[in-house]
Amino acid sequence: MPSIRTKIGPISLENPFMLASGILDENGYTMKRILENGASAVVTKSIGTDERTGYSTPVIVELPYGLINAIGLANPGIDNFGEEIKIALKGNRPVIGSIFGSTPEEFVNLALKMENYGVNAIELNLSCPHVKGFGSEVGSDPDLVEEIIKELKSKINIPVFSKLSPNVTDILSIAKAAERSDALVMINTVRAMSIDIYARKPVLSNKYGGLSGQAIKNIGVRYVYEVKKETGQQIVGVGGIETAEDAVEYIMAGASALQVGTVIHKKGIGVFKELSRELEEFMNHEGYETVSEMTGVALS
Amino acid sequence: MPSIRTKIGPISLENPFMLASGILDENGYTMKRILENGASAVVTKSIGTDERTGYSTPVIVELPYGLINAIGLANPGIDNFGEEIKIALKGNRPVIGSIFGSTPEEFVNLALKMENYGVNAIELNLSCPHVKGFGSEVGSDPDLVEEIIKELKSKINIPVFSKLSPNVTDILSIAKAAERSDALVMINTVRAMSIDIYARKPVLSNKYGGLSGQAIKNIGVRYVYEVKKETGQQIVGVGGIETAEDAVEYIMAGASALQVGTVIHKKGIGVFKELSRELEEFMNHEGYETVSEMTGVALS
Amino acid sequence: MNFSIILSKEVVAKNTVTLKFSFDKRVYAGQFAMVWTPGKGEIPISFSHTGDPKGITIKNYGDMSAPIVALNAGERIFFRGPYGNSFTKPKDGDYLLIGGGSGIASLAPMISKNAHGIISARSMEDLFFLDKFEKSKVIATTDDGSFGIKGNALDALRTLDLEKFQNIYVCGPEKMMKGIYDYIKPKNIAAEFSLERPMKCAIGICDSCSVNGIQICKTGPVFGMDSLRDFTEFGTTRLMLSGKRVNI
Amino acid sequence: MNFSIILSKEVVAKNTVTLKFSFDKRVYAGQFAMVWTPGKGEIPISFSHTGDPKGITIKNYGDMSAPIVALNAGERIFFRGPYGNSFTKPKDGDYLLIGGGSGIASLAPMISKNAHGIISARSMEDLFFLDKFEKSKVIATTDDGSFGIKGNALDALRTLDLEKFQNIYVCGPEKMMKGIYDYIKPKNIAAEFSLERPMKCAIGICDSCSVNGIQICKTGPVFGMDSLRDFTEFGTTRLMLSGKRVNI
Ligand SMILES: Cc1cc2nc3c(=O)[nH]c(=O)nc-3n(C[C@H](O)[C@H](O)[C@H](O)COP(=O)(O)OP(=O)(O)OC[C@H]3O[C@@H](n4cnc5c(N)ncnc54)[C@H](O)[C@@H]3O)c2cc1C
Ligand SMILES: Cc1cc2nc3c(=O)[nH]c(=O)nc-3n(C[C@H](O)[C@H](O)[C@H](O)COP(=O)(O)OP(=O)(O)OC[C@H]3O[C@@H](n4cnc5c(N)ncnc54)[C@H](O)[C@@H]3O)c2cc1C
Ligand SMILES: Cc1cc2nc3c(=O)[nH]c(=O)nc-3n(C[C@H](O)[C@H](O)[C@H](O)COP(=O)(O)O)c2cc1C
Ligand SMILES: Cc1cc2nc3c(=O)[nH]c(=O)nc-3n(C[C@H](O)[C@H](O)[C@H](O)COP(=O)(O)O)c2cc1C
Ligand code: FES
Ligand code: FES
Repeated sequence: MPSIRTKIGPISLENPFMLASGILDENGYTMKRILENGASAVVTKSIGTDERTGYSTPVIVELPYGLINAIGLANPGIDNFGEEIKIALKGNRPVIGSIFGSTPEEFVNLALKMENYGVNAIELNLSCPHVKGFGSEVGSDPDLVEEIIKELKSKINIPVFSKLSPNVTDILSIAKAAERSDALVMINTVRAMSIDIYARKPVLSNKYGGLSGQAIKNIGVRYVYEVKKETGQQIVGVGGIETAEDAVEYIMAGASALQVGTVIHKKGIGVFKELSRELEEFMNHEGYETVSEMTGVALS
Repeated sequence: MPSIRTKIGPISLENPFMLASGILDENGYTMKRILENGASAVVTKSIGTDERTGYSTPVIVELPYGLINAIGLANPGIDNFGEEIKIALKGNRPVIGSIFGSTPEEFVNLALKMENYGVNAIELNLSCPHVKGFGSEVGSDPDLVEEIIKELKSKINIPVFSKLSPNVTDILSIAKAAERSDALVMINTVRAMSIDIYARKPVLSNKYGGLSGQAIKNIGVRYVYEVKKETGQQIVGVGGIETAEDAVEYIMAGASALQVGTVIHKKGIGVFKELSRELEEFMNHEGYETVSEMTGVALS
Repeated sequence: MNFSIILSKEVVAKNTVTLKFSFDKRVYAGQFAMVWTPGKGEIPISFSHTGDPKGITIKNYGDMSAPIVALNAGERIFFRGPYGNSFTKPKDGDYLLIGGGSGIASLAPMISKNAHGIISARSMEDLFFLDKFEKSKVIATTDDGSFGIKGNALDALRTLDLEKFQNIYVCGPEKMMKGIYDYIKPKNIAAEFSLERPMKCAIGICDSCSVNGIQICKTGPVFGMDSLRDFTEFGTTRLMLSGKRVNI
Repeated sequence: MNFSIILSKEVVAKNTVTLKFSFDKRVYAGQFAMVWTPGKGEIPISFSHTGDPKGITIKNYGDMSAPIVALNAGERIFFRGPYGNSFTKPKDGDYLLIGGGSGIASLAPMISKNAHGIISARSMEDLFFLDKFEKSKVIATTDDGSFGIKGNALDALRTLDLEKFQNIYVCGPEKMMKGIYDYIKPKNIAAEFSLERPMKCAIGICDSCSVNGIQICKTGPVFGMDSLRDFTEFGTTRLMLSGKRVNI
């Protein structure tokens, strides 16, 4: 029997399938339930310093091949999130705290509080708007990314993952700036828009949103492959994973673990167990013993 | 009866639907046939200075929601392309010559030859690899883009369209650099990869390719909207248009005309007449008299 | 997003209207739509009419409901859905519908000859759909006593002999539903509750409507007594739109 | 991309093999697959066997065919398809198949008791599938005269009384097919030609296989006499992989 266990940084996972940030991970009970239903870890909703209601509705558009969302970083603020983490940790599998900010100090402050709440790792959401420059994201400024991670690594003891945005010209310079991270997480959503032609208006209240799901899978695979090839970093693959085949595509491109989000819309949370079972079958069929044996095989 | 005629720069079009560059536009007879079957104009395959066989096969991956291609700028070289243009022009509708290069001089040389062959406009494919810097595309270097267009506008008499790549952090700086163009064409394909998990290898011989079709429609709409809003430039929308509804989404985002490519894979070249008919029906139903009346209505 | 042309608008109570429109998907009692006013927001609203034409009955509570209430016949109503599960069909025999506030809207498709009702509202002018029941089978309650029993739905419920009902269906403010749940729990009666929580996505991914890990928008909104027993969050705490946990 | 395990490999002529494999889609005579050797390229190859198992018969011409010819039973063969249209079913009565070079591979599924054949090749060692015909019904030609008639398919065709055939099916090098087309055009006989042009996409979008605006990979590869009449490019010019137009 092959083993679908994997490791990301120092964190050991029962299977490669974690819950991606922003999907069903605002309420501690939901995270706990998802951990009990086969996710090997959950990443929390991205949490910032202050409470934010997020954008007003509509915040989601359903497409035949994915979703566009503009939740607008709704979150209770770090100080109100401890109880949810406490509940989630009862799921007895790793809880990864996602945080967003715009300065190194803010990230450090958030991470320290997360660490204090008992999360097993920090994931940096580098896709929020960058205030110093403007128009673009924190994650498109390599110097800032490098500084944030350097600061964090010196101040906290749990692993730090950096989640990169695909909305950049040159992913490699960002990936290199983030090289002190314990792992890179790719990809976040792709900027997109949906217009209702009968209402003659963008559907989302924020107009712009992030495309996730099937539509972005091959964009994600490309980023994972390119970054793995050039940096050798440990990578968590995310974006449009719906089946074990999709998962294997990411693994062969270089991912050591995976996150899934949008597929839950189609398949419900049963998808975690389904993915694990299908992955095991695939490995059995193809003669792989471990996930790490498959990782990056398409690179050679 | 509403009119689906439109104009892009000084070029008058019977309907908004042109053939996009790279799809069925290498052979003059094919372009002629497509013009005779309802396309309001054709954009030729992108032509460079020298003959190129392109990447070896596989050059295409079929996905449920689009294609990934890596044709590799196969082209006969500008000096061998005159006959195809001559044949295409017998279609009696505008033929737009797409060209690619890496320096302003090269673009000017190509454009002059295209003009000489009798094309009605030039479309600059700014997505080919940039030699000076590396890793990225000509179209991600605003200074170079500006210089190319300035040079061209001073040397040729037909309109110049700039086709922009979506693989950039900051589309607005590129759009502004291209503001002397008669129109902006958006978007080219999105970099992507497909791995065959049973072969354990990327499918495309070039490994990386460009994603087109449905999957990128809402990415394209986003670029058109954002650029129209910030620059007011005339825009040709392209990317994943399969139905008149898709077309209207682009038009309401700010496009004055459209290009279609990948949909031909699903629907054949009959799609041009179908799109025109459906658009007319939509306009009739919604009370629009002209395309320009719809252009950009979602911006307000 | 779907849209339909509004066929008719009827004021059914203070600030409360029923809008009817054609929509050719099958809709079951208890299901809801996300109704969008372009530029103004999107909110969950139950189908109060599931036949042909379909209809919703909506009260003007605030910024997002007001523009929907303001729509007129001939205008477009934009919505996505139907979403959620539905009430199970009542067995033969009598059954009871308990609607608090606009809650009666989602129960309206269940009204029939065999239906008994308790409708509670703040005041007389807020009551609606009383007339859809046989007169002798419906009790109204108002907080201010301006009509019917002065009190709430639970006060009315206590006056009834529940033995005669095959099923009880409840929709209203969570506090009221919790009170009813606690009251009937020891009585071993089949009952279903339609829960309301803030909803953003309505497709089970944003977590804003979850109760003990279950997404009300997708697995619910209708839950039986057994499910509710496991919901420690039911009637106690909920997350606000920001995700901040507050007491109910 | 599909893959199958190769069930058997048979050498049928010099550098030419038939590979059989299971593939549970319906395939019609005349259709082809794009066969991929990971890391080595992808080429169009006709199905020479359309029953169960399916099969292809392929000659080692160069860089992309060589690794396919080198595959062995038990190994994986990767392909996409089937693509293209197919030959129309022969009417009752006798019909003629004319295969030049590996062209006979695509005609092979049509071989039956009523089939007559002309098979042409460079040399004796290049001939294959002769034995699938009734001995009296097949003529071989070789360029070097090492077997059968010295000459080409057209030379053989001239020796036959075409009146007795309900249909003629042709597949081979374009020059040969043009010769045959010109020969039979005045005779008013139903004939179908399977065209071969360089193919990249096989799904009708890259334009590399087009003839007078028609994509061979999608509308073809099989065309009747009427279509060919409109193809001014047929037998005269074609585009190379770069798109450069050259004479045939
Ligand atoms: C599944 C589901 C089905 C629903 N069906 C219906 C329906 O059929 N008809 C209908 O009118 N409403 C229905 N609602 C409630 C409706 O969605 C809300 O009333 C609406 O979101 C209010 O938005 P708003 O912006 O207008 O008010 P807000 O600005 O959000 O609220 C204004 C004030 O009203 C209060 N308020 C809001 N909603 C309610 C409520 N339901 N009861 C009491 N006080 C409230 C708020 O607390 C606030 O004080 C349903 C809700 C859910 C989750
Ligand atoms: C629709 C279609 C169906 C086909 N079916 C079959 C089939 O069933 N069996 C099969 O063996 N081939 C078939 N072919 C031809 C096959 O695709 C080519 O032989 C192959 O692409 C050669 O690739 P290569 O890289 O091996 O050779 P290349 O390196 O491209 O060619 C090497 C040399 O061989 C010559 N050559 C290549 N192909 C041919 C040819 N077909 N005839 C004569 N000379 C040639 C070239 O001109 C060159 O000189 C088919 C082609 C098409 C378009
Ligand atoms: C509704 C929604 C909310 C999201 N919120 C966040 C977030 O808060 N932080 C973050 O890093 N990513 C967020 N994402 C991105 C996902 O974590 C993930 O990167 C992306 O959706 C691609 O994966 P998928 O296709 O499996 O959903 C969100 C995605 C969705 C669909
Ligand atoms: C097979 C193929 C080849 C292409 N070649 C070119 C090209 O040579 N030059 C160019 O500017 N765009 C090229 N494109 C991009 C298209 O013109 C278009 O921008 C893109 O496919 C999105 O539109 P679509 O989804 O309608 O195909 C190509 C696209 C495809 C699918
Ligand atoms: S409203 Fe988003 S999960 Fe229910
Ligand atoms: S092979 Fe591409 S169009 Fe036929």
